[in-house]
Amino acid sequence: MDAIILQILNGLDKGSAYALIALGLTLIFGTLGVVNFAHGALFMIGAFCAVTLSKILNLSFETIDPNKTDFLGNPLKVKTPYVESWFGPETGAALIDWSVPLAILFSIPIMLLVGVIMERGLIKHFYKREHADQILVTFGLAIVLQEIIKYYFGANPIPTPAPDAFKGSFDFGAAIGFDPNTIIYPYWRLVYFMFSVVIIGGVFAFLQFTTFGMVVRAGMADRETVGLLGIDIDKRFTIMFGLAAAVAGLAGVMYTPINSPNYHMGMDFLVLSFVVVVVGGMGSLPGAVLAGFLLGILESFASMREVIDLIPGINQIIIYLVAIIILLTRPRGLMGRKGVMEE
Amino acid sequence: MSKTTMTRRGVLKSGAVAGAGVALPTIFTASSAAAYTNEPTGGSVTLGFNVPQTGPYADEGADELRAYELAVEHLNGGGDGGMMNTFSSKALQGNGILGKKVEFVTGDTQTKSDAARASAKSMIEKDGAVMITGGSSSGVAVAVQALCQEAGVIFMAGLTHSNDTTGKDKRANGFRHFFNSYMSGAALAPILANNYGTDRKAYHLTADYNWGYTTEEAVRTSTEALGWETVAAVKTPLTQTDFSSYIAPVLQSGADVLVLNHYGGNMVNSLTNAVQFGLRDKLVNNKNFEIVVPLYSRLMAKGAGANVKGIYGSTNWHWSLQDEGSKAFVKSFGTKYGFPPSQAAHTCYVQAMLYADACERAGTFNPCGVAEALEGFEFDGMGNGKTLYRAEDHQCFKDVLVVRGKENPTSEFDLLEIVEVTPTAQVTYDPAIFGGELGTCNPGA
Amino acid sequence: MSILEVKDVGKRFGGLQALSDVNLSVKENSVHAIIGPNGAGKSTLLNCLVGKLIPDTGSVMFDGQSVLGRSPYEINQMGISRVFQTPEIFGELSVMENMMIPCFAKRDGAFRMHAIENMMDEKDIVERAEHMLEEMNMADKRDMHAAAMSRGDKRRLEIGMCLAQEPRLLLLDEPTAGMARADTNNTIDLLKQISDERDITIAIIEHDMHVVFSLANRITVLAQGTPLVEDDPENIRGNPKVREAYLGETA
Amino acid sequence: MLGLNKKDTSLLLIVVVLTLFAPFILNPFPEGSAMAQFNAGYPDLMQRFVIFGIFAIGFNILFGLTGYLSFGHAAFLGIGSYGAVWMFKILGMNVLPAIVLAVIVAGLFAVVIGYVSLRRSGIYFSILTLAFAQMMFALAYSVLTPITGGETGLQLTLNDPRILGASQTAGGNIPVPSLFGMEMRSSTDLEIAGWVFTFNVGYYFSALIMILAFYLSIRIFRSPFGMMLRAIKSNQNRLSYTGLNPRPYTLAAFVISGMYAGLAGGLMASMDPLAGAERMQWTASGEVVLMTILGGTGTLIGPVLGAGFIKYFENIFSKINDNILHQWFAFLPDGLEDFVVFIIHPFIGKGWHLTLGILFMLVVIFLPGGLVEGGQRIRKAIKGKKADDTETAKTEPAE
Repeated sequence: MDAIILQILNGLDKGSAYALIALGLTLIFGTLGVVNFAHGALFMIGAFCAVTLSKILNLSFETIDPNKTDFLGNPLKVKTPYVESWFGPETGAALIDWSVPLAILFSIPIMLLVGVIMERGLIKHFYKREHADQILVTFGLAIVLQEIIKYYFGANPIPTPAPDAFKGSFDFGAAIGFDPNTIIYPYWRLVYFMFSVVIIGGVFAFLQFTTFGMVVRAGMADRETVGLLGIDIDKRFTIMFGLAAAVAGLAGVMYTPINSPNYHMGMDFLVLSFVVVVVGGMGSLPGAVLAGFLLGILESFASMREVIDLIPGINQIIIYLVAIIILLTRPRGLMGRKGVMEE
Repeated sequence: MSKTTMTRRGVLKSGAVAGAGVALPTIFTASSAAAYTNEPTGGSVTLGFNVPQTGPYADEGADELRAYELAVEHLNGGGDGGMMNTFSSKALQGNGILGKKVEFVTGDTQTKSDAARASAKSMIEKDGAVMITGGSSSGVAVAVQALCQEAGVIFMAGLTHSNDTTGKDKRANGFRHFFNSYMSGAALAPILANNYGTDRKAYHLTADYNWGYTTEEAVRTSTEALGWETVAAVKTPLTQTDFSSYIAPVLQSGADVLVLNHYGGNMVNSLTNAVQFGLRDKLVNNKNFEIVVPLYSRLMAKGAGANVKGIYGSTNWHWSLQDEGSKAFVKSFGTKYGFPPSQAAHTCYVQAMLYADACERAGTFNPCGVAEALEGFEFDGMGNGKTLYRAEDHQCFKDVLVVRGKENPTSEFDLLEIVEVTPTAQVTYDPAIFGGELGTCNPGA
Repeated sequence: MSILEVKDVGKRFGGLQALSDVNLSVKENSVHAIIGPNGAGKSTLLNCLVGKLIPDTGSVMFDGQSVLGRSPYEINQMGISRVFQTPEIFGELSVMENMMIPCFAKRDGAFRMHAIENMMDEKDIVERAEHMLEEMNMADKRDMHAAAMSRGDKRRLEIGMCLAQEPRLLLLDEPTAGMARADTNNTIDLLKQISDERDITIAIIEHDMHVVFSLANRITVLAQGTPLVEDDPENIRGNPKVREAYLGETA
Repeated sequence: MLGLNKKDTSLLLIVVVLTLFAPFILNPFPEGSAMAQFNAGYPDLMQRFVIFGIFAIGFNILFGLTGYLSFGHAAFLGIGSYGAVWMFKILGMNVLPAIVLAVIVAGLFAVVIGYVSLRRSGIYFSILTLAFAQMMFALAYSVLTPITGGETGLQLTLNDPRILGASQTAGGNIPVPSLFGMEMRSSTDLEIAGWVFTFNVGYYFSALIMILAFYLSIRIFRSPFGMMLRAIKSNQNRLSYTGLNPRPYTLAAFVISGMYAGLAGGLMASMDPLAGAERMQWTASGEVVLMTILGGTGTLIGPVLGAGFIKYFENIFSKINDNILHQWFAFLPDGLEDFVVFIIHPFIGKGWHLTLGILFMLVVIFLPGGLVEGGQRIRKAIKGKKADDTETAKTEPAE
């Protein structure tokens, strides 16, 4: 029982990353009709926004400590971050410690800009082209983006820890009456889950309750008619692309303490996030979110030792298996509208 | 039509010089006078450095390449000579190998066995490399080793830790300086028992491929022999990035030690995740919960950041070793590049030196001669104490380091501290236990 | 003798009863028009005949055989060809190739693997396709990309492709929708000619009364998913119920 | 000739000439010269050119003709390799049975995967094929290790039975793949003045098979079957209403292209008897997509050119390093030289992925017809200029 609760909890957490990425993908597909293979790269760029901020905060000047030696036996150069000398050691250290949450603010304008540039500079020219062309050009873009990141940051993962306040884990089991230590979950992952719920809620609220959102939703349903009403739907769609990029970027920023970011983390998520979108139903926002959480939970269960013992290798293929089954039995996905991308 | 098994550019390069001297174009087919593949006949000899330049191990590959460049510099008499001064064999003169200037070509393995073989072939066929070395994974090492056997050149493995490389997949033309899973287990187990006691319940997470299997097997066997119990062993996909669903159930199982049989990106992520879960703050069975990483790499430990603190593992070599050889190597590497070398760099440097030395001692580049010179070769002064290149399986036997993540690192390189230098005798095993057949050396021609 | 018998057909989409109790009988060699105001269910009915939709109730018999549950290509092979509202042709292929495909379908059935033969070596197919192009007055456009032709030519090609299969029943879905008057008249003439010269039945769904009364010798009026009347054109013209259905729509 | 029209015959002849004289064409620079860096005429790379050419030709039969974008085609290549290596292990080192088995096994897998995947079209089809291939890759790398060799790949050993041959050579080595005694790896060198040309048995064997495969693909393109496939891409709806069942046509195309991939996989194993799982990874499938698009989707020769282009990039371009750059730009003033090298540096050597990605994007954006379209445009531009020169400009007839 506790094992199952634990895996559900874990699945929700895993799923929140999937849901955030799939949400952005679906926003782009639903509004612009573009299949964006570079969306994983946006997630990765978000993560590297956090890395960059942490590097900026850690910019240091060197002083020579004659009492210590470095690996060559020379006097050791001690690095002190500028922020520590400017704001005092304590404030400075706190700033560095909180670099990931700070990176949220840092990354939003960057991601919006990246998104808008990408849409205006490239994606715009592909609205009328086939889905295959869209896939190919964004795939090319994804390669280019990740190689650029690799050029500047190297191939190795870069540790970007969460603030010390979020170290360790919360004992759920003890809180709800199980034995202690049976159901524990790291604080930061809980933060991630809540963060994603807030973002998802925010996006839905934005689409539901603002005039802007209403126009966009109308545009998703019938682009031409909205265009005929004299509304500049293209401009709004551009902003939506920026928004989707920002969602992916934020998902990336917050993900950095969970796994040290590296240049190929976007590609790692790419295939998976497409499976999520397809399972949820192309173009359905609630579907994407639901499928994200659902696949997270399924993946968690498939990685249980008891399950692997029963079906060896199931943890390797569960995601693809689900995708195949859904596509064959219900091609419009869990919540997709009829007719979207169907034969 | 004469048949050759591989093209021999070495011959041809010199032939080209001769050909150019003739006024009319002469046409002739290459004779099979050469005794072995890519026999160098000019004033230089070409070595092939096959390292990952793209893909997830690119940084490790870059460090290997730095080491090779340093080795070539030293072999040709440049720099401060590095380990050539501490090496017990004094055959190397600093005038290249057998008087020929050492040149090198590089290839990109991409950490894929296909790509690695393609780049190795290109270096052998196009550039006339007489020896291939490098690599950062066992899959690649085994694949390239088989290729070199077939092509008739020597393969000096880089970073490869699987038992298979000199076990079931060993080849007569292939040599490994790096240690293996078995040795990791044998070296680690006593230290673990000393520090954590003999009454421990271990939970293994194992990368679901050959190297993971052999490492799990090695650590299990050696810890169980000292009284540990293995509660569970769960295989994780290579492509896994988030290990939370594998780590979450660990505490419920009643285990008090988590062994992460992961390497590279897998290791960084699984260790980060495990520490995130606060496992090490927990008390299970009235003991502190512990995490073990059988194979450490400093470059990868860097990716895991502060999470490595206090965690035991084994490593082939570490720059903080205080023997003369290590000190000399760290000094020349550090002076040239500004940071200390990794274990991958060390192994690659040593392999290049050992190869050159074997050629000198054999008096030939012929793979069979070189292999003979390396087989059963005992040496010292290369950083791991007295070392034996065992004839039966072409595996080096030397001291193995047990290390621990340092609590208070003084620099970004100072991540691991050496806990124990496990003597060779303790990690030596019978070559028959892993099966496989060495075969006979293949000179190619 | 009726070639197509529709009995008690009903089709529901969610809350909308698109068709109910549709009975229809198309006589062999007649030109039968199905008319009705927008949303009367004309297209739904047509889709039920060609296998794109399966009706919830009732039966559709073609030449004594049920078409229900068969795929569009199977129904086509039974002898029903369909012309679409906007011409559906193979835009990336040449006009000649467009015409050859139905000839292959006629000769070889739904699938035959000739992957090695050169298609231009199939003399009978080439001859037949060329003959059809001549009949359609398109021989000069033989090597054009089909997509590059005018809309009228595309329509002509599509009809020609249908005829190349020698269907027994030709279904047309508003064949003159969106056409200029001159093109419309050309199409009327073409269809008249087809009907006169060939052993073929034509069923036509049409909005344009001019087209209907120039061509049809039998008319069914559909309103709100049900046939209102079925009669000769002269009688339909004066039928008050029909007027009401149309006026009700326009009012 | 050979049942082809004049244009196709000349295309085939061009391919024949190019492949037969590849050892000359690919080694345009004398040995030992600075430009020898760019020579690609060594056996391994030449073999790869033609083998990946076969793979891309086959992929183009599916993608180019029907428009179905398979993102899992590398799986069949992997299957073919495994089949061939098993044949070497069990039966013997003759390449013919190995290649035949590779084609058959890949074909069987293609029937099953195609049957299921072709129930959907568009991006759904792509994701289905991707999912199948990824499943096969994941399983081959892990739980199927006893059959596939897992991480280290499936290799020959000295203890393989090899019923129709020897387990070991007299010298105690593993025998090498051969065709009735002709070893695939044996080569002959020809030297003319400073130039060296290598003729390799394996290359010519693969080249011969590629020419056959190319010829077959021309026949398929010009056949009624090929026309039906193009019709499916153009308007599947009309095809159904013309009494034709698209499903068996697409399935046949899928299986044929799967068998081409199996053939390529079998040949790869014959040139180099090892089969690794990462051959089946989705990035490998992506590579053949890149090749086909880069060369020109739906054109006959495009995929071959694309395959050659990418393999050249991977093997030659990736080896250029800063030292070589400095040699090239040595004529510039020092500061400028360093600057130029600094600018170029990210794009060469280990940055070849970046350059390839940019090139690929440029092709998709500006040259949807790939290299072939590029060539046509250049030819047109030259022709157009000539026409202007002679002032006999006439309007091009609409295509």
